[in-house]
Amino acid sequence: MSQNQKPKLILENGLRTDGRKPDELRPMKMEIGVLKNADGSSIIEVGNTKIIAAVYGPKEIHPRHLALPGRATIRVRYHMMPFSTDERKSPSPSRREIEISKVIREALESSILVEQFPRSSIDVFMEVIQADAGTRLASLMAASLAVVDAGIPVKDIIAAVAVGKADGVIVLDLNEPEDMWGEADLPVAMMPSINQVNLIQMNGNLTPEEFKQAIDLASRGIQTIYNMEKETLKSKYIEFKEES
Amino acid sequence: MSQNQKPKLILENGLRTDGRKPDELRPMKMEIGVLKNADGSSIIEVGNTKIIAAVYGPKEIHPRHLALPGRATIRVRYHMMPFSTDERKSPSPSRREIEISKVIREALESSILVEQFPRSSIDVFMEVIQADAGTRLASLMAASLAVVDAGIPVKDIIAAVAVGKADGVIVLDLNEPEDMWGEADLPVAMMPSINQVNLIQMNGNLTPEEFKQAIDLASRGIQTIYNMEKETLKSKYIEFKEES
Amino acid sequence: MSQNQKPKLILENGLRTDGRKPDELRPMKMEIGVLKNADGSSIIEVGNTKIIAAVYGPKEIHPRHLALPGRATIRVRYHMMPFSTDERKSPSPSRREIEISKVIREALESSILVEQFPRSSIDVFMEVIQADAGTRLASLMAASLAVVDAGIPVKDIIAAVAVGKADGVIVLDLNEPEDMWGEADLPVAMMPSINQVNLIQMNGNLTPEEFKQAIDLASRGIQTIYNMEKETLKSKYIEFKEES
Amino acid sequence: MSVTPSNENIIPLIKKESMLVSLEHGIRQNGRKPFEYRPISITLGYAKKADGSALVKLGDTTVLAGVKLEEEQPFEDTPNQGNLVVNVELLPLAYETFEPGPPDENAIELSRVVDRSLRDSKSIDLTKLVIEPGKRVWTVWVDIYVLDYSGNVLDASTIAAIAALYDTKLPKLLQEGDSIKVIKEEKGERMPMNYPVVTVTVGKIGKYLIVDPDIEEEGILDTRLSISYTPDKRMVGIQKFGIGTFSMQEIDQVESIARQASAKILEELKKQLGIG
Amino acid sequence: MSVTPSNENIIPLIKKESMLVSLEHGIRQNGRKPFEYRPISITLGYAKKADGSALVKLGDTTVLAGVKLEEEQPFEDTPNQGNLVVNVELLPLAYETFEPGPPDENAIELSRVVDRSLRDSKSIDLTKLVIEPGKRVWTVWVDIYVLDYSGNVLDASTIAAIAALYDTKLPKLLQEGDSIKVIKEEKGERMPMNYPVVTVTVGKIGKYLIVDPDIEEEGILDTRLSISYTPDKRMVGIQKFGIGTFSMQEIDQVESIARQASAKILEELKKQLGIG
Amino acid sequence: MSVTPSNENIIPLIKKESMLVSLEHGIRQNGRKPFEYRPISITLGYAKKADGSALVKLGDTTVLAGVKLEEEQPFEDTPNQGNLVVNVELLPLAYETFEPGPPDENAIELSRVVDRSLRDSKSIDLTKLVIEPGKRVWTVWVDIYVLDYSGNVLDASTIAAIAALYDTKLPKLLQEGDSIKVIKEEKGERMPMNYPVVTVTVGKIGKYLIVDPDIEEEGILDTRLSISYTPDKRMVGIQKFGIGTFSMQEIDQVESIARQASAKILEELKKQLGIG
Repeated sequence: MSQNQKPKLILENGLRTDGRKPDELRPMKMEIGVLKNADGSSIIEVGNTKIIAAVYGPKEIHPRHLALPGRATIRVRYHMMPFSTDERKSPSPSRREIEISKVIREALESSILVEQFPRSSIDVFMEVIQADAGTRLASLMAASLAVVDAGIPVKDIIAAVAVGKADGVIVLDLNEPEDMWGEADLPVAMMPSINQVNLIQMNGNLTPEEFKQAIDLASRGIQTIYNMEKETLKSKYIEFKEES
Repeated sequence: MSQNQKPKLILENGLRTDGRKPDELRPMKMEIGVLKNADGSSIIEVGNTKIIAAVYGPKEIHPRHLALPGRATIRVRYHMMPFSTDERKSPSPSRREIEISKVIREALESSILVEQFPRSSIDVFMEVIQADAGTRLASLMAASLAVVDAGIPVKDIIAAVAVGKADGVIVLDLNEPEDMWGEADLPVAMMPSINQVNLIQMNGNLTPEEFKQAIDLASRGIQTIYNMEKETLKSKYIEFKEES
Repeated sequence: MSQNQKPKLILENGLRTDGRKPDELRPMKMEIGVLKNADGSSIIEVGNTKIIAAVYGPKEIHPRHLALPGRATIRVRYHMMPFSTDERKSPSPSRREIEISKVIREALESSILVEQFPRSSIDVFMEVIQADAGTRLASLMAASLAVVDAGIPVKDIIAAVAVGKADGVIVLDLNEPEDMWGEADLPVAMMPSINQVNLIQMNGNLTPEEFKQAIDLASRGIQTIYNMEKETLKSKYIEFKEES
Repeated sequence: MSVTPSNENIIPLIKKESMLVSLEHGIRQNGRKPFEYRPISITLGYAKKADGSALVKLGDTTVLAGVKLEEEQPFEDTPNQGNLVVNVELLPLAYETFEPGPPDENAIELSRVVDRSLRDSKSIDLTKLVIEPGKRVWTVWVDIYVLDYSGNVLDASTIAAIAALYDTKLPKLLQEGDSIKVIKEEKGERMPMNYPVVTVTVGKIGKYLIVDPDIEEEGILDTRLSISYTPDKRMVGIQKFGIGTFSMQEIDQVESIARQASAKILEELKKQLGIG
Repeated sequence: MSVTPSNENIIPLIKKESMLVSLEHGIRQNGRKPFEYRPISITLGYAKKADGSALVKLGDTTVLAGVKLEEEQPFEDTPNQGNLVVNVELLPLAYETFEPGPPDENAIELSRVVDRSLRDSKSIDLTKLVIEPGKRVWTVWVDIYVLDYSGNVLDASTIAAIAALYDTKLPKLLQEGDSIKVIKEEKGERMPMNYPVVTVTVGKIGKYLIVDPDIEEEGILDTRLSISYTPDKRMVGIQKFGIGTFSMQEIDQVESIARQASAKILEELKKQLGIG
Repeated sequence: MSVTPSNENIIPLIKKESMLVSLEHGIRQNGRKPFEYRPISITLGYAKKADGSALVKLGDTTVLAGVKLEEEQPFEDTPNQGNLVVNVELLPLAYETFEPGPPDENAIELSRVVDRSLRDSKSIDLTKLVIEPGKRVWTVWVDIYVLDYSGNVLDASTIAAIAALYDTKLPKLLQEGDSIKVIKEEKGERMPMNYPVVTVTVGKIGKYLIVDPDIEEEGILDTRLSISYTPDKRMVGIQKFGIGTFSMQEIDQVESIARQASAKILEELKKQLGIG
């Protein structure tokens, strides 16, 4: 099959190329505390996408004149390992990685109680080990779990999923063919307990009606993922602050 | 017409490719105060060459240990927009742009009363919108006007023109074919009221006699341009310091 | 002769391609105090390899927060001139030059009494003028001589030579064909009077027995070179500290 | 690495308070209504050496876009269409704290958002930019230079890109026997545009939503969302900018506000460009 | 320019003293014997989009190596063999002071030492990586990412590189008439490995020598030496790391200790990789 | 961005005063007359792996130029001539404040001024550097390394470039049937030089003009002007260096002084190079 030709994304039985129903999530795995040196860390797998994240901080910022008097500085890097993609990726940061680092930082910052750590920095690093659709959201979730693992207080943990349109059907949690050949890709990240959206982007093509349908579907997927995240954290920590 | 073949620069009627006489200037337009954020700004058009310049300052310099105790620091960037040239130009600075930024800075510094602003910086930015011969001098003039527009005191405003040799004739205010195919290009910038040359460069080939003839011609052209500059400023400011 | 085919390195008479015996050094020349501005300097020639080195310091370090409270900071650059090699070398630093700068710095630091100059820096620059095997060691020796020429106290001056294997024979002071086509290259640098090895690397292929044989041969070569270095310094300075 | 900007912590609390008071009365401090854009002015052909260009003013925000065409090989996976490259630069002329240098994360994000809007909307018919299928196509360089930064450069950049593209003529092509020759000096066909696309940015301050925030407003916004629309009201790009969050209900409202604003801008754009 | 690292001056003197006391009793502060390695664990196939990969833990030091193959032209002076490129990155995840950015001198040195060990040992039969002699060969990219830095990343990196290479399968080749076609989606032959290579690092503290220093020990070492060995005990690489010196006699001892350790690691490696 | 150098503000006023007193008596503090150059010494073939090289000392200023030839394609607009690339590096060896790194604006300016002098003078007959018209030409790399900075590196650099070029032999060419083969190992024709070019730098201190300023003098100059001349006294390059201004009358005087000095240097150059 040539890469130049779009495959059928929704098969005749109404299922997707990986056998899922339109509103079905990919299998997920999460683990926290996976690295020794980092103050917080996690590994997350969403389908074939695999991310490792580490958090260092809150710590003193260098050089000191960069410190913000009223809050923590958040420093974020999203990076793809060269062997994480089908074609080898150069390890130097692409424009795509620079944009994604920024949107992840902004989403993550919106969840951290940054005012509690004036003049300090919190460094968050994510490495994509396997890229198979949804790396930005899996990275953001990995980062959010690692932040909590580091003992840093948050408004809520972040749960996220991409919805989109494939062969005219609104689908949940895009896989790689749907990401590449589908009509729209709409990643959404939320703090579910307080109904706040941290990240929303879209590329592709949706009518306003389809958009409404898509974000409804996203909300439902996010709730399921959120429960998994809470389970993951509970296995290590009995309680964490939840605002509703 | 192939780019590899030199065209006739002086036609049989003694006129140049754009119909000008050897000692005739291109049409010029100048305007100051064209940008809202900048402390001073200007747009200048010389023939088809078009430049926009902005000045920020004098202002505190960061980091502070870079401040000069007895004078202002001047920071200058000459830059060509990618679509300002016949072939698209990469936006990253070329060696040519680095050299020109330096010679413009040195020329401009020589006109500013820098001792009046110790420990501060004056930032000057020029963008070439259309490049059609004479961009360095047009940029320098735009910068000089923007400096005055910012209310920064100068010894004099700078007026400038390139002279050169085309088909053996000494010509004033080179156009693009003369710049590319002529025998010499001699840009000169002055503070006319105090008879001081801020910038002089030459590439090409001139006998000492031709050189004398050329700088005489430049002086005359500069006087005309200087008068236009003063008119431009007067329309906004009634007076500015003139030393003769 | 194509570059793709290995030449005979040991001829039928048992001699090497340049006529030397296996345990014979290349001719060497050394001179110190060759530059006016540098605090110390030297030129060294080993066969066709030619290096110039300069030392500036000890001097105050900028910015000051980089100063080490208990010792001098050593800053080292090994660099090849573009015309020092058979094919022109780009002047920007290659990964090889970065590695060599590091191993030279570490070797040199181990010889300097760095504790005598807290909060200061000693800058060492080496330029390869001709590269014909053994540039890292010739550079290290040039640096060591330049350090002494700058009046900086050392535990001992550094003497160095590469040994290796060529056509199965352990040879002293590799030449270029042996470096390129030989079976092993083992550069060794020492402070001979205190029997301390500052630098040892190896690439290629040696049995442990060959390795022992090779470092014995290196020791002997180093002693000869060391005597030459001392002669060079004596011609300028009557005494320098020698520990045995 | 992306780092919290050092100016984020200077929250002009008093400004925000008085803005909220104004908005309670349905008016912004700059005198605009919540869903009112600043005036748009477009000067086509402003940069004469570009193949197409437009100087766009959105209030005091000033943006210059220039288009250049270069003959190149197509990408391997799109042998039958031209290439599009979008680049936004936040020039140091445009604002006191902008520094010279390669594009930072803000400029890169803007470039990529404008690029996606142009691409996903199919505003340009890239399939008509083929000179010789699989071998020679046009690369369309859209360079967008921000000259005066007075807020909402994204919407201004999209307008400038579209205007410059509509202003663009391709170099002339000449059939010579079996081969096609490019005559760079002569202008040929117009850039094959299907329709324009516009981006609408909606900011959130407290419980209020406003469109087209100016630079003062940007400093006190809680967050903002930008949505791109085609003339038939398809959404062809969304980007949330900056720290801060929306509820799902707010996103719904934003979409509705943005859609209505897009229609007005498109009308304005069509009028000024003399299209459709 | 190479500069003395700013942490070199913090010599934890007390730590060093108590380490020396321990070593006098033939034991390290971490409980290990002087010539004892930390446990090695290897997970093959950890990165599924790589053509081969291995996650290696040497105690708490964690390293992930991935191999990617790309079809390229051979270098002019080696028309009949594949290309090998080795890259080590000290990720900011791995240690508090590691910064993002292009590889620094430490990462570059590690890359080059691992590269030389792989190359000079002839572990890989590069001549079997030719698709079409002189025209098309495989470039083998070995990317080694340090995830958790707990000392002695060099030895861990060599193990990870070797394990990932043994895990690698080349894309399938298909003869089609006169030409050979690469079927990227299907796996073909195994990476043509001759045998593994291992690197052994020996540290010196006062008059004592120890193998496989952990991060605490690295901080108080006088200096260290790394030697690479093949299964038949050929030395295929030496690198002295860091400031400090050895006597010639110490180098002899180091070689003997390293050689013995290499045999144990190779045994472990063969067992875990199921080879030889 | 070009920035006022931070050392510009340290004006050694006392030095300048005493220099002016000296000049009033027609002598410089270094003992030279106003229009007197420092001694020039040229060592040809100093860098043996270069195709041509010269070590030039102008007083204590020391510059090493090396020429390398590489076979390349000609530029599209000059199919029938070789390429020339000039690069000046202000090495950190040469002066305490010079830092390692890519060439700064000073080095770039020097490179471009030397380049223009070589090019516009037609010193080199580039049309004789064609191997196969339109396809294969020689690129002439002229790398100029400043080893000891003691003032007026520009004039020394031009001399070094010219001397290295006169020292250069092209690789041997061998006609083999229809094709021309390059024999890199054997030297062939001399570099096709028409004549030398020289650059003369004149400094201004108060009302005085001096040639060839040394490093002390450079620190107190008001400004300086450099002019390049061919043997037949054509001017083939002018560059004003640094802050400060000249009157039109001063420029006239500078030209006359520089022209006379150029004749002396050319004489010296011809003598030492054994030409003309």
